[in-house]
Amino acid sequence: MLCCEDSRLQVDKGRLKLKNPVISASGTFGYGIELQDIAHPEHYGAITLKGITAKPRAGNPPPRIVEVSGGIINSVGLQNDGIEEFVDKKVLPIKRYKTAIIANINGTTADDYFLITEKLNEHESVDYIEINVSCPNVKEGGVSFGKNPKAVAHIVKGVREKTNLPLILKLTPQVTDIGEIVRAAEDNGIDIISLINTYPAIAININTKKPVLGNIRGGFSGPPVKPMAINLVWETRAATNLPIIGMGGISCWEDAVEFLLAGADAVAVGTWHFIEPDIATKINQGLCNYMDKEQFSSLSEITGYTWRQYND
Amino acid sequence: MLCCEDSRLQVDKGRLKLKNPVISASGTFGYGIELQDIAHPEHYGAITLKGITAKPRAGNPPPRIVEVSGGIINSVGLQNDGIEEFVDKKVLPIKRYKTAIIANINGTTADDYFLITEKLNEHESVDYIEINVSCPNVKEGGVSFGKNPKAVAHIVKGVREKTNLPLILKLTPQVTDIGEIVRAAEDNGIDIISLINTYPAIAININTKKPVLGNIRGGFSGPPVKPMAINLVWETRAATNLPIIGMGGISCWEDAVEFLLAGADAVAVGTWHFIEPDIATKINQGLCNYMDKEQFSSLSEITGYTWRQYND
Amino acid sequence: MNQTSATITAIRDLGAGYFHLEATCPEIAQQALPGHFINVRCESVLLRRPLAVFSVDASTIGIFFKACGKGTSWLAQRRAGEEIDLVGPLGKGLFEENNAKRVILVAGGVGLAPLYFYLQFNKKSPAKKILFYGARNAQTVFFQNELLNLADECYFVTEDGSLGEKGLVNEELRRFYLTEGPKDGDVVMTCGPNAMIKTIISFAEAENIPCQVSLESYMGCGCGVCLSCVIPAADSTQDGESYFRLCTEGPVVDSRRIDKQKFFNMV
Amino acid sequence: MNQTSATITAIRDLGAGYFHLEATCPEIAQQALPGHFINVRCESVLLRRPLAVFSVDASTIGIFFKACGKGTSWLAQRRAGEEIDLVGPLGKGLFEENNAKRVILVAGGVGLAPLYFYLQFNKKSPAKKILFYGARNAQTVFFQNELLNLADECYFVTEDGSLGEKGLVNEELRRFYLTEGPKDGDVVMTCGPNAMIKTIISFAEAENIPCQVSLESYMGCGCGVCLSCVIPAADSTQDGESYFRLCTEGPVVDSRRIDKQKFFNMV
Ligand SMILES: Cc1cc2nc3c(=O)[nH]c(=O)nc-3n(C[C@H](O)[C@H](O)[C@H](O)COP(=O)(O)OP(=O)(O)OC[C@H]3O[C@@H](n4cnc5c(N)ncnc54)[C@H](O)[C@@H]3O)c2cc1C
Ligand SMILES: Cc1cc2nc3c(=O)[nH]c(=O)nc-3n(C[C@H](O)[C@H](O)[C@H](O)COP(=O)(O)OP(=O)(O)OC[C@H]3O[C@@H](n4cnc5c(N)ncnc54)[C@H](O)[C@@H]3O)c2cc1C
Ligand SMILES: Cc1cc2nc3c(=O)[nH]c(=O)nc-3n(C[C@H](O)[C@H](O)[C@H](O)COP(=O)(O)O)c2cc1C
Ligand SMILES: Cc1cc2nc3c(=O)[nH]c(=O)nc-3n(C[C@H](O)[C@H](O)[C@H](O)COP(=O)(O)O)c2cc1C
Ligand code: FES
Ligand code: FES
Repeated sequence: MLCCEDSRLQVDKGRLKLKNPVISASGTFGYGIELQDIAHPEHYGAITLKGITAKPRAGNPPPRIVEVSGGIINSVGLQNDGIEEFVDKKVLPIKRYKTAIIANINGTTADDYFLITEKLNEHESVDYIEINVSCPNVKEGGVSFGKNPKAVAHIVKGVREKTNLPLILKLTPQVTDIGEIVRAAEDNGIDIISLINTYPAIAININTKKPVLGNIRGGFSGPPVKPMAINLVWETRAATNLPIIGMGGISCWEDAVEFLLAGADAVAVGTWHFIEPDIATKINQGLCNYMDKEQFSSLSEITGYTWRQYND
Repeated sequence: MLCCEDSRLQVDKGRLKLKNPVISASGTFGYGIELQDIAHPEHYGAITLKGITAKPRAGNPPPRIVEVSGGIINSVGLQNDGIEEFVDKKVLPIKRYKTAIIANINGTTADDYFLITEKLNEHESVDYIEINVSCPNVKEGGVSFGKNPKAVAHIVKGVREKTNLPLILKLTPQVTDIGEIVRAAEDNGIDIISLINTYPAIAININTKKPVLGNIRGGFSGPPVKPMAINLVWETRAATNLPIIGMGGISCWEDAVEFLLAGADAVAVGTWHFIEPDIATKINQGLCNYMDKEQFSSLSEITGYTWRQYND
Repeated sequence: MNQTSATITAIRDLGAGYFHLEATCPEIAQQALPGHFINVRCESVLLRRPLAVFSVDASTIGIFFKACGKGTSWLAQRRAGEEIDLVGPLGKGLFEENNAKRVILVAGGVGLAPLYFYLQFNKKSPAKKILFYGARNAQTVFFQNELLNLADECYFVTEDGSLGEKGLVNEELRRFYLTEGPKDGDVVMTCGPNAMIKTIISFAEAENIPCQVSLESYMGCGCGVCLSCVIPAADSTQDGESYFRLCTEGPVVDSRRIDKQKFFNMV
Repeated sequence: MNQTSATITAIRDLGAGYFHLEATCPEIAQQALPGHFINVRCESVLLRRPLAVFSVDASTIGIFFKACGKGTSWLAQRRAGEEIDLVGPLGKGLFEENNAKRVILVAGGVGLAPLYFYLQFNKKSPAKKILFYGARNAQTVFFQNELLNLADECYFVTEDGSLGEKGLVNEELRRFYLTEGPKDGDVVMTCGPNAMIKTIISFAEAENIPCQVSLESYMGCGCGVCLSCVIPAADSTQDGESYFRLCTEGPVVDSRRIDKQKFFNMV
């Protein structure tokens, strides 16, 4: 039996129900099927699809990626074909596989989020909706919503009214007080919290004296962000009992365990897909071995294990 | 002639006047004289002394440092002997050297800052006062002040009333809108902005299932934070015309140039002192060569060179 | 698409910072077509580095690369017997010849890699193959004997004139067409520094010769999931911009597909 | 204190993951005293790694280390002729003997390093030197001949009994004192795993024998400027806590200076 089907790996917390805790982070695994030769969608507890917007978006001018200090900065800018044919063209292909599907929705206005949700709700094709209010790569909306508790409250409330699907809120790390954002979302009916999105960052080429990225600014991700992400998961755990999807810099099963111990109920892998496409299987395998070694009989025992020692 | 005395390296912007732009970041170079055999204080434009508080502080329980994902997390917690004998014991020894001296002041209450400033002002022994409202490693005060514009306004105003010395405000990167903090400080008489302090971070040992640091949380610094620091300098430059001291992850002269191009008037080196104690000379040398190669006749031409192409 | 750990069977230092490496990976060798590339994990850096397939036989593939930075320098230090982690074959893997009668291949520096594979792969094809290969000097014109035997005609061009004509490869191409004149069924295929590609494209388009060009861009995944590697497209969309993924829709594309102005400003 | 690029003159794999390395650095060699350490830059990691000075001659210093992680494993792969970047000598560099008549040295594993240097450095001193050296098995009791000739008495102890007494070094020490009894002018000097150090300290303090112990902690700068390496101190201050820097006030300290309870809970 594949380890990713091991029943001890099941996640069942509030409205987050997954066969295993490893999720593909939005924007780093396309629409789930592209890499099936080397990274099969069914190895994941859930697949988060690339972010969508109401209208098609061309995205930002290249270069869109640069490698810096052990991580990467990207400025893709939500290139996508829009919600119109999203379900037929992007959701149905992945639907054939035994894994949960998360749509990652984005807007330049609150109404965009409501409109996209309506469409997704009609088709009942996805299993979760992840409200992305933390994209640093778009001029209007995006992270500016995620930094403002009132905007978060308004968007979550509106989306909630349009659907009964489990709702995930994706948080930006670039805030003064993450608890304030989490509470605003929880008060308005969010079901699950995911964090972190990327950190706003800039790289300048000292020879051309120009920013490396076509968009000047981008989002920083990869191994270097992990210790900051762990801290934010820790703080989020203190602010809510909702299920938490932890991500940021995960590159091996040990990193996944660290997120779980800090309070995450599941984890997502992003950037590392580019280095080890088959990372999901490796993490699930590592988790099983860890549970054997440390005598944990279920994943939920690992979740928050360390956090509780200092907070209960 | 030593390159660090090269007149092209002089900084003369507002109240920031240095013989060269390389500063030792507080807490990473002790009281300036300890390493003189291998890193001479006179190679720096200024030396920032370890943070002081009104009363002596023992600091946080060890372990206080851990190496993670290419950087370090520290939780020293402002261990120091307090302001009482600070001038005699810590300032006078370094005063013999030809370099500017920056006192880094900290408080658990606003009054602490005022009291320390009074004492420093009596002696007129330091050249600059850096108000640290961004230490993530103390229970009261510290970064909680730095995250709150009102607290910043109150502290800066009070310190300003106590002294005529040039005042530096040291910012935390963990805020929603850095411009808001900068404006609060500028409206109340700050002279110079320095950033960034460390990012709150946690590392957990998955075998012991305990946080690695005795204080649980610490501050993340070193090469990985550079692209985020560059972005915050860029944003700070947009918020003010005050002189900016840029820091965060600088490990070579190229990094220093990147900070200058983004808008910094001077730079500070922290963590990298532990790896290359003689980094200051190397940066000054590199800057001179860069100015030759790129035909810059003064440092101020480099400052904001890239930023201006997109903001004027 | 495969991810595999391939054993290096040979690595040759060709001088001037250029290297030729061969590794055993049957899965990739059997699927690779001219224009395909592989994504190589280099332990000194984070992201994999894309390198064109230079040659294949039954079970091994060859790459031809220049050590220009941290990743390729690490690769250059590998030794026979060591393993390298590869993903491939990647890309569209196709020079669209639409039954060309005469294939004009124009290579600059390491840009020779995909064109060499084209010549090797299409050795028996009826089309006449004429290679223009530009380099800095005689020392950096590699694989001369192999090329003379793979192509029907070879024109070597060096900047210092130490081998073949002195000058740039595009000048040589122009001279060729002045004397020979264009034939229908001509197709230009080119890969090399952007400055060179730019001149070749404008020449070909001016002469109305179909031009297949192998481009480069910074890549994240190399296999279509991250949208990092895009190139500005000639056809624009509602919001006036349009980009296509080089890793899956390229790296070889018809020159008419590229928004030349945006692309060459960008690089 | 010096920062220098030292040429490795010899590196020996001692087996079981232990290594002995010698490098040329006259500045450090001439200043180093027993208890001093050096801070070694290991390219595989960020922070320098602290290693005790194991031996010196006119122009070279020796270190004795176990490859236990990324940094020391990198160091273990160096070859003679290569350069390593060192800062040193660091630390207080002193076992305070306050005119000891009999020096009882207790080493565990790599903890031998500073004690070996003490023996080498004080070969001619009048005090009698008795070494207790504990290890897992016979294969990991290193430098036996050198030690037998440097110390007046040597007691080797192995966990599996494959050499000397079977058991732990503290038991052997206890046995020694049962038969020989304490003499005034005795000083214990110890370095090794914390579990061992703990037992040695409590024994020595119970017997009122001054105990010099070489400790470890995570270090940032290694030279007093970062306050990362602190150890809980026995004397407490106004706010109930007090710490001292191991890198400058140690790594060798009088056991009475340590807040044992806090320290051994911490590690
Ligand atoms: C599809 C494709 C096929 C390629 N085939 C070959 C080949 O066959 N032989 C060969 O020698 N090179 C080839 N390249 C270029 C090669 O990928 C880059 O030289 C390599 O990634 C540089 O990595 P580095 O770590 O050595 O250099 P870095 O340290 O990353 O950078 C060194 C210099 O190379 C530039 N650079 C880095 N990555 C790229 C990139 N993806 N494209 C263009 N410039 C880059 C950097 O900006 C810098 O100026 C190909 C690139 C692509 C996209
Ligand atoms: C003053 C001093 C003198 C020392 N002398 C010697 C010596 O002579 N020979 C020798 O083999 N070792 C010595 N050590 C220990 C040595 O510094 C560590 O083994 C080394 O830093 C581990 O680095 P690493 O990168 O190989 O391991 P890492 O990958 O950093 O970690 C591997 C394991 O070692 C632990 N570790 C890492 N750093 C330290 C540290 N500073 N202290 C204790 N544990 C650590 C980690 O927690 C982990 O469990 C000394 C330490 C100090 C402080
Ligand atoms: C190339 C790229 C594209 C991304 N696109 C999206 C996106 O469309 N929506 C979103 O919510 N997050 C997006 N992200 C953020 C990731 O989902 C993830 O939150 C972040 O990269 C941190 O995780 P990591 O360090 O494992 O990459 C993107 C990240 C990268 C690197
Ligand atoms: C060990 C250590 C101690 C520090 N102590 C202080 C301090 O006392 N006051 C302060 O303002 N910043 C302190 N800092 C933060 C640094 O001054 C600097 O802002 C931060 O480390 C980012 O720069 P770097 O990446 O170059 O280290 C400390 C940093 C470290 C690593
Ligand atoms: S490199 Fe990721 S889509 Fe092309
Ligand atoms: S390691 Fe920096 S003070 Fe001891």
